[in-house]
Amino acid sequence: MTTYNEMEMMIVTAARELENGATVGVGTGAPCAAAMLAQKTISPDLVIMFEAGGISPDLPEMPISVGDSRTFYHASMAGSMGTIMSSCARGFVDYTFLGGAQIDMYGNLNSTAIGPYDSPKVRLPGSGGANDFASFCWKMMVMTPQDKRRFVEKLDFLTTPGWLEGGDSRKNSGLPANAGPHKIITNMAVMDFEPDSKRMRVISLNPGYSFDQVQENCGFELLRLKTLPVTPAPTDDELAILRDQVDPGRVVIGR
Amino acid sequence: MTTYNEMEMMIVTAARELENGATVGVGTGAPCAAAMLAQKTISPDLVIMFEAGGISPDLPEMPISVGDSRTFYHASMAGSMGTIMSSCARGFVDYTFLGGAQIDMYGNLNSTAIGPYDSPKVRLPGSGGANDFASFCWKMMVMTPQDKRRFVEKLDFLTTPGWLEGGDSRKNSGLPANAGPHKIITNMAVMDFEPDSKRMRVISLNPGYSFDQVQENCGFELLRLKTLPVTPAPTDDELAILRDQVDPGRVVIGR
Amino acid sequence: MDIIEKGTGPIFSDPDPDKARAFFRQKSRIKKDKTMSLSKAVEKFVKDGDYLGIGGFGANRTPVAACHEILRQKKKNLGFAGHTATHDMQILSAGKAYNRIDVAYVVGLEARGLSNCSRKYLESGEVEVSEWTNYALSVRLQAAAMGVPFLPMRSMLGTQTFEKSGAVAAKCPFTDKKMALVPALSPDVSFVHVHEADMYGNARFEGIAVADLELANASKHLVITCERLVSHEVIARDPHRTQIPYFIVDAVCEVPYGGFPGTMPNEYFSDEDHLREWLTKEKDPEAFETFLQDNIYGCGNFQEYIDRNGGIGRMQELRRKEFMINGGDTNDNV
Amino acid sequence: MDIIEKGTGPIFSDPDPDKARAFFRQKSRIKKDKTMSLSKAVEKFVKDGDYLGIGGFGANRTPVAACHEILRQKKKNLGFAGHTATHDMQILSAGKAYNRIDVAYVVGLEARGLSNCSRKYLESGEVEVSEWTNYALSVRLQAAAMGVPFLPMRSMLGTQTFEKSGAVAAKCPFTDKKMALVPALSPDVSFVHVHEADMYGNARFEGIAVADLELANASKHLVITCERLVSHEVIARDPHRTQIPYFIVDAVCEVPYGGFPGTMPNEYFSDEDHLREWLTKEKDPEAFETFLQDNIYGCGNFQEYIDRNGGIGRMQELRRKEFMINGGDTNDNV
Repeated sequence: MTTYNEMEMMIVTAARELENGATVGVGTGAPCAAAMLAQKTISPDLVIMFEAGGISPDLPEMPISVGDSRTFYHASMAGSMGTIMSSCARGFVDYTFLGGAQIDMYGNLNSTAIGPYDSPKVRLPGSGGANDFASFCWKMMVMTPQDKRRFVEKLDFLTTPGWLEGGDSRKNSGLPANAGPHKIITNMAVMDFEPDSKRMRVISLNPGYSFDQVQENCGFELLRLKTLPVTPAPTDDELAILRDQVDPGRVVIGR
Repeated sequence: MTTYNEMEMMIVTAARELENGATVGVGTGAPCAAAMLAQKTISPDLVIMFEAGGISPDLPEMPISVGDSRTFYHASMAGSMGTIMSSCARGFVDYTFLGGAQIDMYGNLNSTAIGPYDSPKVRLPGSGGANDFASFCWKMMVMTPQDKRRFVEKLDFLTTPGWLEGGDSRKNSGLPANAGPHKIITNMAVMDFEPDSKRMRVISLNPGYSFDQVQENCGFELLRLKTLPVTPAPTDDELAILRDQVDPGRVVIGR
Repeated sequence: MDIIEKGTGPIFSDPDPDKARAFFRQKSRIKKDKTMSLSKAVEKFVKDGDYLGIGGFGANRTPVAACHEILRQKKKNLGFAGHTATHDMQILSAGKAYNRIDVAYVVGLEARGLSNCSRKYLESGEVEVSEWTNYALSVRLQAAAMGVPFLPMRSMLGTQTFEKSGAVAAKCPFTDKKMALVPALSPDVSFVHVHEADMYGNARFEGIAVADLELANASKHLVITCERLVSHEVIARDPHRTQIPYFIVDAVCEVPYGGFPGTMPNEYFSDEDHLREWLTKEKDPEAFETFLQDNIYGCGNFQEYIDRNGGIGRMQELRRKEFMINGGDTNDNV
Repeated sequence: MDIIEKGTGPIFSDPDPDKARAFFRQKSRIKKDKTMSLSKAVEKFVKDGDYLGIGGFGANRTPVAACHEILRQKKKNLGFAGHTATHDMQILSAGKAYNRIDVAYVVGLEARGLSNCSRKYLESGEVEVSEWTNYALSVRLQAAAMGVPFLPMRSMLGTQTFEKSGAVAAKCPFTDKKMALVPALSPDVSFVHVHEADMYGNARFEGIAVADLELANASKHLVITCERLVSHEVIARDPHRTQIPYFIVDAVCEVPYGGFPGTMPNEYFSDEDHLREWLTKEKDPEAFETFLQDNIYGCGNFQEYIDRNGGIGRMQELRRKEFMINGGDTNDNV
């Protein structure tokens, strides 16, 4: 079997979540690579949308920006942010991939500030379209390295909604019903959210990792399935397509 | 002096109200003829807008419909109803001409039903865009024949806002501030609205008519200026342009 | 939000965005061939009792062919968005296809006069009515298109149009000003006529948009009728010209002259003679029945209607009228 | 409307539509020649303290030339709409041109990394901040464009983004659901970069619209920078392609390559080397000063900046990159 790196593992795992005919709102980088890989493997009819307005492009290469020309190259439509976000708001978009400097056990994200909001240690970009995507898209996913400083007990700032305080809190928040965090994909494991408490739960371990290792690299207590399967490794085909067709410049997957 | 008919008199009077550089939201028929005449006489820079989306066309002939091809012929923009109405709502449109089956002393209009609303004698078209134009455009004008059945004490239905119940009632209604009915142009006279009571007031008499004649053809008591000037008759130039360039088919002005 | 005033008009469409979301969640997003005959599209997507939206403005870029087909298939008890509904309403009234209507502009054909048939049907008491304005219906569709249950606006206030609508008035929390709030309107099915579409449903048109983009995005099912199908490559070359994205579209029906006897910008002007014939025939119920039989019920499809009313030759004349080409002697049919 | 929750963030722009109406009432609607140099437009329409809007998305169809000119003219104390503000914000931060900002996406250049200069300025305490989302800023602009003081939306709820914004939460009177209501945002002056405009200001662009139409319609003053002026006849031939009507435009400035070093769809791709140079130079305050002197303050106009960074030859390369034309040997400069 071909060797692969952890970024490749994450991208392949993410791509497999995207069933054929689904819609996904993505940004640049790994999520876009995952969506492109899915299109070239299991989901030829996956519809990619970019928040700045691009709908269903034939991506000729990885975009640099969520609004650059590649995001609407040979597209069905070059619309507006309103076109995309109102489509999301109406329930037309199934998946989105988001990231952040911090994530908590309910899948809430911080991309606003590290340290106290009023005198931050680091001022970060803010929500961008993340809060909107997470509010509107049915299933929000995150690809992120497993790291104690990222997986925190308490966010310095809650930029983007996950399951908020868990339980029924999101349901009562006024956010659209039945949407929320779906899967968290790290270099070590795949997590979902326990249906009642809405707490993060490990559901599979990436090859070579134990649950304890995942827990050690997480700032809060993780739930787990009793039996933890191993996340299937990338196939040779997936790797070949990812390396040769999706990211030949190795911008995302590295060299 | 050339002879002219009453429709010509009304159109010429209306055209003179439209100063150069103003914007006007019009429909088909006499208002459109007035706007076209103004463009060809005192207001070369008059901007004509049609509620279906046409902005500043070079009208090659009188449109048949507020949305036909002529309304955006060589236009600056073929937009949408939203483009036009939101421009009106933002305060970009100075004038509009409206009509109706009935008008009351505050310039309110009925274009919905004659007789009781629930079992009307005649069901009429309804507001269309009239209520919107009257709400948003700074100065609403009406061109209509002077007739007791049109100028009524009480409307069968208040479709489109004038000064509502007069006084400060429009100010308190929530409608945009400082907009409202401006001039009423009939075959017999020109009326405005007395500033405090907002009641209809005769300000000039068309050639050949007396105040009493106007009052006799009006279902409510009219206010009047003490001295009533005569509305200036159409000039030969105005008539020539109206007949030869604006309405050569005599669709509106008749033969 | 404190309601200050409340219209008494019925609301025919549920403004709950979560219900609309649940519907759209299961709507297919696959980019597949959606071309079909108009009769199949009407059969498949218009159910008795549905709320119907018709694009265009009056008799301009209006999917007239769709209205004919709705009559041929004897659809009943529809709701209808009457935003400058002129010739479309005239047809639908002739078939008594609807029994409730959101009124902004109805029964008239603008300067052409009132439709006797539409008027009589509305006066009959068989139709439930709610009053709005043209812009209010645009804004209501826009609310649905944005996935929110209402939008604020500043017209309608102070009038009986408001009183007989389903709007409410409430104070703006930022300025304390009174606003009219209008509920989202999501038609079950709408028809929009365009110049060009690909087989997936990506569509574009020329001229004014009226409220068609709001309507298209607000509607649960959307059928595109087009003057001509084009390949996806033609669309993909200029994606900024796409106005309607394929994933909101259920069916694409190629119907040349599908807006006749109305105007289709840069294609053909309205046939005023034929529209006048409609208005005249309506005045005599018996003659009107024959007229409807000849022009709708007795036609297998819209192409037959075109053929019975002058066919390609007449279309050439209307094209010349659209482009204001007078004189010359280049057209064998003229 | 009963306010359930209320963000504590400042609102930098008065949402009162009647005040905006009073302004627009006196704005000239005359179709006159509005072409002028960009320096004159900035001088005339940007006042210290104004609230500023910049079109485009990140470094895509962004009026970069306008940002340079604002620095050259040392405009200060501006408010700024930070909706995916990347390279534009980097420039404006370098000149400390603004002192209050509505944040949706700031300090980053997307995948390219964070701007040290923007970050330090925001962390300095010299800038007043209100938090929003990208769509919230679109919707706020749309509210102003529609002449209403607010619009409802369904994101932001439940988060600190809401708490640090100026939004309020209230119940929908039709569905009883909780909505976020966001106040209208009317920039005093905005710049939008397009492909083509006529001398009156009728403007059109290709590719995605981002939130530029909302921005253009919301703004009290609007300056169009364009790749090229075209005659009014060119616009009037296809009026459905006009996206910005002349009457909302105050000035038209022809600035070829005015979006460099960003991407202009169908014209030129972003200059990633040069953008990287910006990010690198920022890390050393002294080197950055020299860089700014060389590239902005020491340039008489944007054309000089282009010339100093490769001129037409480089633009040809970026054009090839935009169209993904690799190989061949047709360009003397490559």
